[in-house]
Amino acid sequence: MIRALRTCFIALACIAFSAVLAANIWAIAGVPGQGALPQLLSENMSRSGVEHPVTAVLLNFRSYDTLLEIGVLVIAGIAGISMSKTTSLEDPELRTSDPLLYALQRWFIPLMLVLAGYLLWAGADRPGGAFQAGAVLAATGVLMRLGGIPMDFLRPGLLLRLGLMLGFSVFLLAAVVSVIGGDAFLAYPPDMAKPLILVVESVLTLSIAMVLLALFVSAPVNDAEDPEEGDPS
Amino acid sequence: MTLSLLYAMAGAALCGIGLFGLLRLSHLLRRLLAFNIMGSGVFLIMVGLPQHQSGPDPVPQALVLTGIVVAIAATALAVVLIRRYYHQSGMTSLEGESGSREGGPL
Amino acid sequence: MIEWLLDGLLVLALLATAAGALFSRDLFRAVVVFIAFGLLMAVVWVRLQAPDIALAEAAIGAGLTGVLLLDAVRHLGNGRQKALRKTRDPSERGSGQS
Amino acid sequence: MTLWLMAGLLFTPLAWAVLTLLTDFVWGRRVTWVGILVQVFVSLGLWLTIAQNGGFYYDLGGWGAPLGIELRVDGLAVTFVLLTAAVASACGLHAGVYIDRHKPWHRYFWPLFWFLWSGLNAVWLGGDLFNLYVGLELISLSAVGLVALGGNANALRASVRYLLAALLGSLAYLLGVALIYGQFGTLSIAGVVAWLDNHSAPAGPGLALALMITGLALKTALFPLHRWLPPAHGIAKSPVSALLSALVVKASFYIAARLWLAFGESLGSLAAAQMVGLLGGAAVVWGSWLACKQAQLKQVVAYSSVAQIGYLFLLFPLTYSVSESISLQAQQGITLQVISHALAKAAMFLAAGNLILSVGSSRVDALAGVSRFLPFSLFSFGLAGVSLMSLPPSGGFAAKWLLLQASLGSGQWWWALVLLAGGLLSAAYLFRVYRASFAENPETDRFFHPSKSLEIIPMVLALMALGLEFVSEQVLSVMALPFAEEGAP
Repeated sequence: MIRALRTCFIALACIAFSAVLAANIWAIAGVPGQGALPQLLSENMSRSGVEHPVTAVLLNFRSYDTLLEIGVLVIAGIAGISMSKTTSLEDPELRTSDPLLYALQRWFIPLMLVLAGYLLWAGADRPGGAFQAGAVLAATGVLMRLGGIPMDFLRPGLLLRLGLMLGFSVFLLAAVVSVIGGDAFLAYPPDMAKPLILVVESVLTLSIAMVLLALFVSAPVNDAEDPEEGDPS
Repeated sequence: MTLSLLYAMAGAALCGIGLFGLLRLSHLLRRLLAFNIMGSGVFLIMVGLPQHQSGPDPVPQALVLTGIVVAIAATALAVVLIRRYYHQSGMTSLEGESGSREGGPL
Repeated sequence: MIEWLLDGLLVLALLATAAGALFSRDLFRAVVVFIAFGLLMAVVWVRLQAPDIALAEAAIGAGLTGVLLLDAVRHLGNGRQKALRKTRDPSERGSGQS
Repeated sequence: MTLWLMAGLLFTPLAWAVLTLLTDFVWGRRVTWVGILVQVFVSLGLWLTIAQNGGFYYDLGGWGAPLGIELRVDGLAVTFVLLTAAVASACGLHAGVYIDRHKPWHRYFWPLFWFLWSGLNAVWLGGDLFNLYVGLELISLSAVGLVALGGNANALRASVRYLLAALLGSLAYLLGVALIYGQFGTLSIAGVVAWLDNHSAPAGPGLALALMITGLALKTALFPLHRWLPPAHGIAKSPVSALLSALVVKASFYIAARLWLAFGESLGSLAAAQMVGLLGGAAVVWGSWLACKQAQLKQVVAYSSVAQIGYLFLLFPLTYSVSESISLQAQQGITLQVISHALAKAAMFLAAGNLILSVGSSRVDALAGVSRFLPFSLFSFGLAGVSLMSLPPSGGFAAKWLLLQASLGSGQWWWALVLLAGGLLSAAYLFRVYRASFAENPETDRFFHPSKSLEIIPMVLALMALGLEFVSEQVLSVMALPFAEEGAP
């Protein structure tokens, strides 16, 4: 009874929350836009080194966001592999010998690799880019993994950690290069912007795929654990 | 009323649904779903509201891309934690804790 | 007019799948509905002229999150099955419980 | 020079996160020592530079505010950068000895530690609403990772709960950011302030501000949204608890305070300000009361954090529609409270960790008889307690004194009662710990003396918390420095 009442109360509160939010959106939408930002963006596009505005925002204008965001992804990856304490991340349970899956693999994996490459390449002037390509690459990895293709590079050894860090470190180096020239952090020299962004995007693709894949396969766990502090065990 | 505004309103509704799920559900995976749904609602508002006023705007689109990646990172980490938690305690919710009645996240 | 109708339907489907993902009794089905929600979101992003987000949502939101969660559901089992699993296979969780 | 310092400040923690991921625990520790040295040097250099020349805006990537991201490098920000350098290096040095090097998963402590540090710096300096969101997530995820590191079921439960609370808080904040962007078309805090100065109050009510502050209050564990904090802070390893209590909760509070001081006057309301203050007062009383009833030593310290966080939220009523000088007094009091609590609480958690290590149990009553062994850590614990109880001379006392003056000066005498009650209650729960340790228990014979380096670190922090009173003038004068280039870009 109390539980039902509580549910009712929370439901009412959430409906009220939605209503207030919607009213607020309506009120804000009634005021003509203040933003000069899209215009400012298109004026500066020529200096960004890429043609696609979203990529320009992500990897040039607001690249600090993206740098930290890759940091968040790497943190999740680190925390994920710290949970799985086996020497190998292989989980025999995952291997399936489904003929359908096998057929899927034969046709899909090459297709998905091509798709990932295309998305990465397209990012400069069309929709697409490192994240989408990385996600597709990771999905390919998951598919391969479900099919039981051995993936030794996913052992939590040095190689995996290098892979996790590769994209992030290259991005970080690209960010700090400009400082040596006496410029601000993350300021690409204008004539170098395009190649730098391209390099950063390609390694990011690999790293994003690696992190997501590591998180996917690190979920199986074993029982090793720390005792709590002060626990005599 | 434009298309963008319609979707921003849908985002407000999704926020409410997601919030309810986060507060009321107990199964951890369901709460994770609720978090993702609420996140989608926020992203819809983030893009829909400015686009209602001044047409397609790449800045919030880029922000939402960042937000999606942060959300998948958080979700994946949460799944790893939840699985390990289940592995060690056999439980899929935070409730049933001795000495603490409330299962809410707060 | 017909366009508005389609968008309205899309919004309704979005809300319905969101509610379905949260309140469906079976956890496996909930995750499947959530993947459908992700795909609908991708369509919404296309409607909002944000193809980048649409691609990311389809690949990350629906694809990877979906696989991740499906895998987790397979391991955790449904809330209802938990007790059954526990009695049937006590060795599975090893010493973690003691 | 400033350029190099800034780049060093942003680059070092991220680079060291990369380096330490590639090494094992012992090498990671050595690498970390070098990194701590660099980071302390850079933070100190930046602080001195700002103290001489005043603050400035730093355009990342060379792009100005509305288009790019700007960092707001002012006296307050660099003071917190310096505080972070002090507390984090203490925790890092302590952790290097305290944490068991033989467990293979402990090597991941170092990269998470460095990512946490970089996130903190990003938040102190952030001037862009969305960038602050990413910084917050950086902090939350690494903090959750640190809590869960190698944990058992209870630690995992605490960390899952912490993660869910942190994610909900971030979403609420992000929702507020979305509304702000829709309304003002910019993400820069300075840009929004400039807009508000030139226009009358906007049509939409302060829902955006309310959402952001609610989300941040959840992440700061303001009563009644505090329930996730004690399990997480209580169960983490002591150096991690120290980091979480001293710095991580302050990061979200810092953003809330910055937002309130920037937008509060035009978007806030008297009722909201009093309401937040009331919750803060309730947190002081309720947190202290629960701290008195905890059986576990670290839970006492964790609930004491809930109480001490309550004081911070008195900033909201004490700066809303009061005279300039009183508002400044309140801001200074809160700043001192943040600094002194960070130092004292870090000292206390580290000392508590040492005590637990010594007696081999985490219960308060297990401390019975340890005073016979004259543990150095008990002394550090006591000194840190002096600051928490806000007895003179300590940073805590200086902070409460300023707050008392501000509350009486603005005619809001009821906050003075909260300050008094909080001081008495904190004395109650701290004396409970002392009494337990001075209780006679002839059976206690097992006592392990931790290594000297473990014992000295909390002592240094506790002395810093006490000494804050004597340098508070200098600290506050740097904090109040005007910008070298006035006005928003």
